Amino acid sequence: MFLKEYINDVLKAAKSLLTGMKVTGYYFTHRKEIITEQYPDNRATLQLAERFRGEVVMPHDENNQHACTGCSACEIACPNGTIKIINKFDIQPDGKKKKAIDTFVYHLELCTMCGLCVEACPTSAIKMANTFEHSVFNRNQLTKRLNQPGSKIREGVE
Amino acid sequence: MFSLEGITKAIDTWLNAHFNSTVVLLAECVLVGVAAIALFAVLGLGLVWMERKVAAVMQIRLGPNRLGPKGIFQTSADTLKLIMKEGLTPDGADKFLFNLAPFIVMIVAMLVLAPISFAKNFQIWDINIGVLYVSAVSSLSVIGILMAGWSSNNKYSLLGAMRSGAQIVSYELSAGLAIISIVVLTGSLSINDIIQSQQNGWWIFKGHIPAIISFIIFIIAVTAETNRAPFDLAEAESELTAGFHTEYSGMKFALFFLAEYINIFIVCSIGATLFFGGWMPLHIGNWEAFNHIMDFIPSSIWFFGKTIFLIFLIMWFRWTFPRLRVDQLLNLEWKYLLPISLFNLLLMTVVAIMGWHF
Amino acid sequence: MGAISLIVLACAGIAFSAGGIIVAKLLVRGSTNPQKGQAYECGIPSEGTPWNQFNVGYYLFALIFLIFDVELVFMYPWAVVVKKVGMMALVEIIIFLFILFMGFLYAHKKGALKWM
Amino acid sequence: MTNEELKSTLGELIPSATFEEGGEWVNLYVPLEEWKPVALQLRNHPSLQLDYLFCLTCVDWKTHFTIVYHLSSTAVRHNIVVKVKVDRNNPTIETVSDIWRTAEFHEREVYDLFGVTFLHHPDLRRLIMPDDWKGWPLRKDYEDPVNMIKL
Amino acid sequence: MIEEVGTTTEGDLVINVGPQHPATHGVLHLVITLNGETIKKVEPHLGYIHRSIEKMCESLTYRQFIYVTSRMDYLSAHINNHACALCVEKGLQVEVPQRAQYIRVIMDELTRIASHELWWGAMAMDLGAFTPFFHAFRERETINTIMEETCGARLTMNYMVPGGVMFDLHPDFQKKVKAFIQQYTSKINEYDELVTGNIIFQNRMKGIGYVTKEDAISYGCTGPVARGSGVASDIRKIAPYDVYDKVEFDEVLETGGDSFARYLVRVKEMQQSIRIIEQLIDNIPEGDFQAKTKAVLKLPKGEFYQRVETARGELGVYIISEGGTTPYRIKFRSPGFSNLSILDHMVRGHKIGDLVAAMGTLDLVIPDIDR
Repeated sequence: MFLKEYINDVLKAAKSLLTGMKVTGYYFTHRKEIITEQYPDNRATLQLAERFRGEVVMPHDENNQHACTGCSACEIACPNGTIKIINKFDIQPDGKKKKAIDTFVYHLELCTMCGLCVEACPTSAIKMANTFEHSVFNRNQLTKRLNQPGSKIREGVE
Repeated sequence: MFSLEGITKAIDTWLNAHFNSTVVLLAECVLVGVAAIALFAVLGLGLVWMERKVAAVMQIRLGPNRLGPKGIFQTSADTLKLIMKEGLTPDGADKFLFNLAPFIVMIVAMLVLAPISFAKNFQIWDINIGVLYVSAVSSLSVIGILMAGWSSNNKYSLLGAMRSGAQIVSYELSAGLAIISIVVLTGSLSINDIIQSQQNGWWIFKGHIPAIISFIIFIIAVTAETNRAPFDLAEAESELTAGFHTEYSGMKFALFFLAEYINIFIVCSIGATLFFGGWMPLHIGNWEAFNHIMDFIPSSIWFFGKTIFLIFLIMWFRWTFPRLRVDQLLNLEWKYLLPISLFNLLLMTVVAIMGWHF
Repeated sequence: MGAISLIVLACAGIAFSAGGIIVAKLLVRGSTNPQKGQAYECGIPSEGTPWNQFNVGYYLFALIFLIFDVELVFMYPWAVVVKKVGMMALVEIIIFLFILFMGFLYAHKKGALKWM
Repeated sequence: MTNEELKSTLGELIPSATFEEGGEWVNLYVPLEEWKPVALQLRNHPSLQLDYLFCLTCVDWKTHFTIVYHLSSTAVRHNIVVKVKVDRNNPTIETVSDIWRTAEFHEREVYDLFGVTFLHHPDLRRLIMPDDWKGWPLRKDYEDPVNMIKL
Repeated sequence: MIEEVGTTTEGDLVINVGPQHPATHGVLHLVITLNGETIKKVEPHLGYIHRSIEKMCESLTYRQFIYVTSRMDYLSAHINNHACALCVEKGLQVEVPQRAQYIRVIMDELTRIASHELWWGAMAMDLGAFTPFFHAFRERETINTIMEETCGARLTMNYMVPGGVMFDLHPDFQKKVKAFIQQYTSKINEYDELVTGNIIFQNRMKGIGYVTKEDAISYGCTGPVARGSGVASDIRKIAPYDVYDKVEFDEVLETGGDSFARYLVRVKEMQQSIRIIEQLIDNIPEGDFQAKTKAVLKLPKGEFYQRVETARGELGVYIISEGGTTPYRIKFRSPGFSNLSILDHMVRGHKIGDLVAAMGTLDLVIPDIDR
């Protein structure tokens, strides 16, 4: 019957709308469900994933030594030309010349954080750090020198 | 007792004691105007903040929380931003109508305030055809919207304005019928009389099922009339970017935005007046003690509390439901709401004549 | 306050809107740029004018609304006196609504309420 | 059908086709002038039913282009690859957009990026590049000094 | 009315939707011809985010080009990378260790859920309901956090390398995935209550954007769009890769052909993904996560085609190698591209609001179409 169907339609519609309102009503009355992160305020407690790829860094040990041999594997592996290695030749005590890095240039502004350079590095000299607040006012500041001034290659790394 | 009525009385006596009648009238006019503007500003800022908070919590977010306690000054900052924006007029627009439209919308919103009773004996003008006046004047705002949409020289605006034209006039009918069904019970069009008739209980409780159906129809219809989601087709942002106010910027946009919230307040206050007794405290039949306790709560709090509850209801709708399509919207009105409300009116008439209501 | 309140409220409305717009005008120094005046159409220059004839299905709804709204206005005075008149009012309104409803059904049958 | 069966069926159907070895699917070259009728047959042949064109592309071999059609059957689940050699200086080929509607967009893309003209295509315009773009970007000899960055 | 559809006459309204429009989720530009509010024609204009990835890949080595494909369909970046890695492995004929295969499949399915979650929220938002968007993001963020912990990034992971995966799983991975499954199953009812069962939503979706089975095949529709019309097109079933032939799951098929059918396919697909993950998560075998490959990869001369099922449908990677370290020509057959071509056919004669609803169910990702 037409009238019965009509009333049924109205009731069904009303029921479906009320179930929807029940869900939002539940969240309105349950504030503990809120999942907002108060980002700049919670810096102290912020848990960042250890593996998060934020930028390429070169770890130096306490003697200001790193493990980069200047083999340019990372430079070749990089799809964007982010890394530029400038080599120099150190005169060793025994008079032999040895290749070493002069400057490890890293263009953060070109980097897509793909991690291929870290994969390619044979001596694990570079790694991805989980820092992420990179914004600066001048773009030039994003071009970084990764090896610290006066740093040397660690003994025994070939 | 401290009440809005007392304050107005005091001001009136003080003015009459010190000045002659013309000056008193002028001064009172200025006072009323300033009070109305202040009410608008406070309502606009408060309701926008409320909307954002309600939306946020339903969406498991925090919402504005930076400026002031609980972000209460966020909307003031937003207004300041809008004032600092340049008000653009598109090249091809009909400049006169384009600039006139926000004024129309605003004036209409102002005019509807006149018969609303904010508290006991606190009313700008107790018109004896109060509810008729409200429904007549509030439907004028569609002219402002049509003007805005047509004069913008923008296709989205035009479509949005056309939609809202059809929508507002359609839902006007069921809103009117819902109002009439209460008028049948009270036998008066004056808002004051309607409130007085709810001395021993609100109509939503006294009027049996027909009153509840009326209320549901009323709340649906006014949601549609104020262009609120799920009936916000005039400004459906995923279809028409911003609908009729696409081309408006800066303060002119702010006026439309404000008018939307003022209109919500007005229709909700009408709803509160008709179905929940306006400023009338919650009275239950002959429970004298209970009624007496309820009387201690100031009438303005009753009024604003009920109105804000209804506003919350409308916000709840908005943050739950998807939007209707334009033909479904008109179907809902013409196939469902209108026949039901006509039938409901007859039912209500029977209830009123037989005296079945409490 | 009486009818003067309407004038006061209208003036308040004008003052409020004009005040906001004038303050904004005074504060803001706009820049000129020929592209600023273009109508917004998602970043693409608008093609043609919206002010030409196009098919609006809203027209019929406006007409039907007009009929219903006039009838609605007649019902206000009726509603006020229902309780006093009693049963007779019910009979009258049933006849009235019946005619109205027939018109509505006719429009519905003719497809006027179907969206084009 | 297995690849062997497909090969024999196709060999009977299109005598002028040459097969290419290797690859997981049957690869065949079809002469340019026969392509349109062959395409129709491929879709309509009762034991082939290749109704699903899942990839259409072009390869610039510097001497010529090959248009590559990857076809599949939604009913019997076998795939073949059809290649058509096109002249590089004046690349034209019949459209298949009336046989597989999806080709309409794919052909526009190939036209846009390689400059292959598809005859009788309903709406052959640039799809991705701006309408006033000069040159065909995916050709091997394409040079754009402004937008191409050499690292 | 219907006869007029498709022809442009005087007095029609031509409206641009996009490239800067809230409904197009990116920079898709549609030129719509309207009669009143009825759509006569929809014409997509592409290319606003065209980066010529195919040309770029011609100058990148086989290890390098994989990362670029994350930028195509960024919502199923993982599955794109998977396709490329599989295609390179096919050329190199490398056997991928079991552990890596399991990890890849679990990651794929997590990506699929995340992608569908985003679609679900965005779809509801297209129809004007904002709340589901945030609710969907709650689950999606959980997945992203799991991803971040293991892969090191939230969206463009570049976790796949030819021969396996880049690193081993994070120790907490299994525990967190199980917690996610629990969270997901406890919230799935709300999804239905909030959106699927809603009468307004159903009225907006049912009977809109109807696509017949024949049309779906002819227009080359893939993924949930094809399956909504009853075309079995799941590559995971047709040509299983990695461990998909070892897990039990159903290919979700709906025969409705309208927007609601496509909606249901995606919602049910999320549950199938959960089912796959549940089967694999406890059985990840021990062993290598990466096969030994040379530092510089060289594919033999030949052509390699690999199909995978991304969240949007069939992605084909077509590599033509001349024997060098870089591909001679590479073609990505993107699912969105074929799905977009049916849009015009789908929405003719509907309203503007239906365009938004129908477009939402296509689940378009614009960089995937433009490449």
